Amino acid sequence: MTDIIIHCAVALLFPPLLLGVIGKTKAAFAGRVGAPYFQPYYDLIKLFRKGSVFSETTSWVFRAGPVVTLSATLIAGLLIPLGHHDAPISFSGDLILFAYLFGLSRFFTTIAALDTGSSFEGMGAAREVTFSCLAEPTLFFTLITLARISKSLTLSDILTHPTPMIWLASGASMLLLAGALFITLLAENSRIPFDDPNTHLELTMIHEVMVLDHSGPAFGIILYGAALKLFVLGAVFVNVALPFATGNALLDWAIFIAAMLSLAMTIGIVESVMARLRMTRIPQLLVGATILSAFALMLVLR
Amino acid sequence: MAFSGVPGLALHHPARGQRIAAFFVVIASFLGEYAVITLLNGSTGAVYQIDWPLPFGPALLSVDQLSIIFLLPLFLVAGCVSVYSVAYWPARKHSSAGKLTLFLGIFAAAMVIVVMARNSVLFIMAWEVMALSAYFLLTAEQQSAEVQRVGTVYLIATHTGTMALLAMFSLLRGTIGTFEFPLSHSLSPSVPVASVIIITALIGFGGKAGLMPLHFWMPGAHANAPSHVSAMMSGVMLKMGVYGILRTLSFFDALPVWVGWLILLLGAWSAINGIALAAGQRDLKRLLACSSIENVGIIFIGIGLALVGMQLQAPYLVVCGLFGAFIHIINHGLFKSLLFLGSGVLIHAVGTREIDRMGGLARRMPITSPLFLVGSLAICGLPPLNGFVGELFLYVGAITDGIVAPLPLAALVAPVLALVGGLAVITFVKLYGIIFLGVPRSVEAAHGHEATPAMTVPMVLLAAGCLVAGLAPVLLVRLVTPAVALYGDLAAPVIAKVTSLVPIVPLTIANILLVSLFLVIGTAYLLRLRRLPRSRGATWGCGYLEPTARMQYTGTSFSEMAINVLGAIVAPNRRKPRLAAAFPPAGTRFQYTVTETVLDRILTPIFEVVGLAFSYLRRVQHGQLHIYVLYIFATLCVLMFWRN
Amino acid sequence: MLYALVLLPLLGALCAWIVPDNRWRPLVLPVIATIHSIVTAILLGNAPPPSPAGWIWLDPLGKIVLLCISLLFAVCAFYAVGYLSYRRERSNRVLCMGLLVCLSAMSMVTMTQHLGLLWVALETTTVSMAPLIYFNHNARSIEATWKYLLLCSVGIGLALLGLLFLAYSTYVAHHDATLLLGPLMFSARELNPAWLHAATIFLLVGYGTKMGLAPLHAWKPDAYGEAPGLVGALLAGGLVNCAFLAILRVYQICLASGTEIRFFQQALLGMGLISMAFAAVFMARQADFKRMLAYSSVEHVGILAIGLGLGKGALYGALFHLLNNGLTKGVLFLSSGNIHRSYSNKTTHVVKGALTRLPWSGGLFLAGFIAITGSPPFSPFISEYTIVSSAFIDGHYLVGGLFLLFLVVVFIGMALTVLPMVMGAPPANIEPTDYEDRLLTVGPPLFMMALILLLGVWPPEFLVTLLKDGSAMLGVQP
Amino acid sequence: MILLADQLLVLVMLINLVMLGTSRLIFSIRAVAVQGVILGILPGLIHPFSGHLAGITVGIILAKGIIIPYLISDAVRKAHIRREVEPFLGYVPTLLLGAVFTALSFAFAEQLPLAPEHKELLFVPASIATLLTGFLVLTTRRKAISQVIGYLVMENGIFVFGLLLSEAMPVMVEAGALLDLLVGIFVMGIVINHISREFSSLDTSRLRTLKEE
Repeated sequence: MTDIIIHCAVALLFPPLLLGVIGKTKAAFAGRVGAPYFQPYYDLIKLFRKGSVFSETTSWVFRAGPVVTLSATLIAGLLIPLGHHDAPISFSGDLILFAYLFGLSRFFTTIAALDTGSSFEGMGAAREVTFSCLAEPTLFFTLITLARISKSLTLSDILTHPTPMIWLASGASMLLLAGALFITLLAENSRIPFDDPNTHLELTMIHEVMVLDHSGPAFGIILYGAALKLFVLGAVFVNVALPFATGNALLDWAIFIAAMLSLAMTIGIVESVMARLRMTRIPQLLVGATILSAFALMLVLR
Repeated sequence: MAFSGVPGLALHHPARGQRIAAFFVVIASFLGEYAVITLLNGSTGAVYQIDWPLPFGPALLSVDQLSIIFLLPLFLVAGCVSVYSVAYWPARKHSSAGKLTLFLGIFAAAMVIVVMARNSVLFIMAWEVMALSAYFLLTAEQQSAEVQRVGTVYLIATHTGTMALLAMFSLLRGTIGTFEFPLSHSLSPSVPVASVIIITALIGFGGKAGLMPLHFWMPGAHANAPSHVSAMMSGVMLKMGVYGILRTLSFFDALPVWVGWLILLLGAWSAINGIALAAGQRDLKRLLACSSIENVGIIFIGIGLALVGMQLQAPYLVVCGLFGAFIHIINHGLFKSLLFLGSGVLIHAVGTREIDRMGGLARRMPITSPLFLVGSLAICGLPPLNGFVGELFLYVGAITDGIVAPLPLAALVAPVLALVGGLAVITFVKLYGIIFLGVPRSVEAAHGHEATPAMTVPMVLLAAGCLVAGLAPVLLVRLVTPAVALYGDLAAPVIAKVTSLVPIVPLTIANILLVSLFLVIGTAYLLRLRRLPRSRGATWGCGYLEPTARMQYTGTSFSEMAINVLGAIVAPNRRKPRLAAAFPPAGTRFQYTVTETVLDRILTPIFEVVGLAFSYLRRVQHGQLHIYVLYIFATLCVLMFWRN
Repeated sequence: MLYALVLLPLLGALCAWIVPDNRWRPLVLPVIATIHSIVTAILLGNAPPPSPAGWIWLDPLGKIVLLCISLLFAVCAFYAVGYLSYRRERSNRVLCMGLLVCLSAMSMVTMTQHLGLLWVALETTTVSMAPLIYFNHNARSIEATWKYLLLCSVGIGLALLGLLFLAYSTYVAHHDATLLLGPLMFSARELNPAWLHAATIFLLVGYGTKMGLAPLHAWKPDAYGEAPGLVGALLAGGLVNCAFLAILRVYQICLASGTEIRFFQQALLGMGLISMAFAAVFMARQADFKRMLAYSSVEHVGILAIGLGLGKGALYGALFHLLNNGLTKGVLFLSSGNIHRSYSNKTTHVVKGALTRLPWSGGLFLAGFIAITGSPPFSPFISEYTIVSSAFIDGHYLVGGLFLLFLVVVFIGMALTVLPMVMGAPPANIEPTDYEDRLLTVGPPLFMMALILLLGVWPPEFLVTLLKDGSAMLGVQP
Repeated sequence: MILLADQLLVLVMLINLVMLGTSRLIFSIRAVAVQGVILGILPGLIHPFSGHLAGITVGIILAKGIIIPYLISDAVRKAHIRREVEPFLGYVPTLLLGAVFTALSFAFAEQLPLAPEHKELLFVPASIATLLTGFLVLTTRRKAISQVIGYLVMENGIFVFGLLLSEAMPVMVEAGALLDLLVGIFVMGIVINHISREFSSLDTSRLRTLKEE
């Protein structure tokens, strides 16, 4: 019970911090002081207080978009285990639901973007769906591989299953998986090298350009949803990459949060040392990731 | 027998008759549904025998669990469509309305008989009647050259398929010695012609079902038929092909494993290829037709999994595959008909099928647009709608097997489905977004109007079906369980054991949770909005101050990127112009069209070559009388010297 | 009673000759036809026993052909009244007389058991049809007539020689030479094989020419293409069936002889397949729809031959197909005649959108096309399927496969000709003609179409028994 | 008697060759007429006399010897043509072919077993040779008239064989056959007239409008 409460609390409150950490890291690399860690929270609070501007072209779809996205992401967040504690909702086959929930959120984000009738947002939507369509098989390959390893169909087992033994047993495939997962993580959350969250040229954006017209609480919801998504996928990655579990519940939570923070830092580092890829190169990278994960599956299946 | 009520609408006067006909169909469908439900609840379908004076033995009609799977959507769609047609194809506007109504009735009745026939000749007759009436339905606007062309292509395709079926049933007759269908699992595949039978069946039925590479007739035909007809054809008629294959395969008790793999591969190919084609379409109904290819592909993936499973005694595969296939059959009947009816409304309102000429219709069509959205979500297989249920089964089947059973390869199905799902999202985001959202891209779109209740009510019905089936998947499972039990001849406990693996109840919970969450956040958000100041302005043009409607992203440009990535599959025809002058860029336009590879690049050339060869052979008939006499003489000599 | 069938039409011909007025003369046809078909109906009910000399007997095979002929002629007769009302400018005396004489000869063919008499009657039909083909009196029709006349006469001549060989074979076998079917079949086993073989070949070639089996079919497209629609119908539905009956007689003898039948069947199979192939080749991109119908007739003659060649269950199909083909061809030729009248052209370059210009005739033509290409629920499907399925059942996989292949090619060829004709919008620039669909020009083919549908769904009891008896006569154990 | 019959048959075959050799239509018509007359005489030589026989003789001579030649020469007169110009195959080659065919027909006749009383008769080779000659004329000549003549020669060939069983044949059939032949030739004559009117020539190689291209 406590676990569930903690789970919900962490899932609800923790995500924006990741953004903060990433920002701080990047600032550090750039030799700046950078915004405080809790800046994202301030932003959110402020956004929820702001009034909003709607374009005349928009319809109810535009308003519904962020909401659906957020709710889908929340459910997804309830599906995954955090720090080796089972997820609140967990049943056999939930990994598919997990994947499809992201599909749902994507669907609504993109149609909300198209609702504005702006060519830039259309462009962003097109890129979003295309790239994530390429990223999807990767996710599945990884999940299947893990399922195969853990002989189970529930995310909780799948993700809490990895242990040092397994890393020793099938290290190669696990390594491949981790790599593939990380790439997917970056792509799905539209981070560098796929997309630059805080670029200023709409032509080069993917995710940011889709939400140009959202303002006020809606934009807040979107930012929060994005953070949540980062958190959820990050959690998956951490679970795979960090197979250590002490018996102690609270300790596990601590380890988990630490791991998440370090993941955020890693992302920050990656973002500050790498440059954004050219749009045309992105599909190649994604397909590469798919191949990695497929290879991992092969290794496990033989 | 309730089914025979369907042709009741064969009377065709102008408008009034149309109404009466529609009324009849609705009654008939209600009776039909009722009968089906009663049959579903235990009571096994009675067998009707007609002693016709044809030399093919008695004509048997009966209904078993397998038939029911197909009868359910058939009656539902038939009822909806007939109501819809009254408003969509009014007799006072179209002279062809009478003909259309007549053939619609015959069409539906023929399909009912197809599903019920237990005598191969009766089956073939009903089958061909169905195909022909479909031809007359889709050539309703026979004045236009395009309609004519696709009609001809369709007719030739379907008739060729029928010939394959004739061969197949003759072989079957030769094997079992009677024209009646053998009992299921009664034939051993070791009979010499078994593989030939299966191949011919695949050709004949697969062509009708739109299985690649025999799909070439479909996009054109579905695009050019009146929308409610396309709804019938795509929602129901394709399934007849599926039914045929299922029925044929059910005759054999243990099929060679290659059959399963073959069907699985064909299914996967159709799924990926079909949706990739769909992504590139500019024509609303063509797009829907291509996505039908995809869905049929998914169904066949399920069947293939099941067959492979049967061969390898892997109950997981069998059960999940069958469940997936059957559920998807029903679902596709629901949402594809919904979408086609919706497209009919659109065409009515805008007067074009060009996606790129629509836009901003959501606000002009407050009823149609949410319905269409439901359809799109469902067809993408997104929760909480029904499309997800079928796919879930397939996933679970594939992955479960990847884990426990001896057939890891099946696990590869999952990524394929994932890719298909992703592409489907591209396609339907484009479809919905470009058509209903943004600003109108043409004058017609600007003056689009909502349809009459007669057209919207059936759509509401279908959409409701999608929602209910999605939120309570247990209903679907309940519907198809008997069929699965019959088809895979599995014991109930096995099925129960496997289905327990598939999260039906949790899924329901999750779905409800999702919806409620959506409502909570939504209301919260709206309340918040109400309290905060709001203002309206133009869309942020990223610094460009006069954005016009023509600057919006079109469907073409939306899917251009995806098409580039998928170029290998869909082989688009690009027309890349060279810029006339660097500045100002003179009127140059870049465009690409996705081609019907099979039709345009393979079949048509073959036809031309053959035609040429024939025209040389035709020289034999040169009009020289004395040479003709010589022919006679030559024949005489040949026969003289021909010692057998 | 039987003789009435022969004499009545001759009487009618006489009347037609006497009646001076071009307008009233055609009315003779329906009157005679009606009586003829009534008599036929009675005879089908209870046929008289064989005549003492055994020359005249209406056996089941004859009954089937007679039924077909009588039906077809009745329909054509009513149609002729409507048709000729558009051709007032030309004297129709010869036409009416020719039709009636031909009818009497055809009836004679069906009822005689004496091969010589049968030959005479067939020759009569050939000669009496010639002026009808020439009805339009232009260069093309005269050419067609000439080719038809010469080729058919040559063929029939060969058939006569075949008959003589047959008679001589009995003579060699020290029976007294005869051409009566009964005795021939009785003594068939002792007949001298060499003479019998020669006779079979000559008869096959001779009657095959008349029937239009490829490659002996050369006269067919010309004659069918140039003759008026109803004459074409009678050629395709009447004469072909008479010739086929003659072939059936030969088949009976070969069957009785026991040794010759294998060769005969193989020859029939070969020629049948060749005919279908020819038809398939020639129908592709055929611009002249009447010629196309002619080739379709070649194809169906081929189907008949194949059915005969396969034997066993296929015989039922062949006999049934004889009827179906006759009726369906009737529908096609009559409706195509209407279309030809209305457009005053018979090439697909001009004829478009018939369904819009002539809803009834166009629709009938389309329906006929669907029927003739063997689609249910029309009766040709039943017969064709019977044939092809028995081919597969008896293990003639190659024949069955080729059969289906040719059917497909034929269908494609025909579809590419027919559909553009019927569908679409009629060209604007064609001058209007005085023809429009009326009861007399549309009713008869419509009636036949209904008949075809009926036969395809629920053939009447007596017909089924008739067909069964017929195939029993050809050696199928019922 | 038998001897005479054989000589007559040889004469028939010679006439065939003549027919192949000549180019003058009237001449070949007369030749056909002679053949017809011989055909009429022959049965009297091989069969015992009877009323039936007499009937046949008279009929054949009337039809083949007088009426038919008259009809054709009438058509010739109407069409104002005298001779067959450039046939598809020259005269000498056709002659040679004719000779070859005659030889072949002898060979062929050897294959077929005859009834003992016909053993030493030349009926079979003669008939087949005549038949082939008819075919030859039909296939090599241009003019419609000569094609009719070819057809006649063919018929004669058939009748030659028919004579073997002439008394076995019922009168009705024989009469019918002859009558049909007559009417046929009559119609052909009419058609020829029309042809010459339509095309202002009897050159059948002009009748080529009906064909597939």
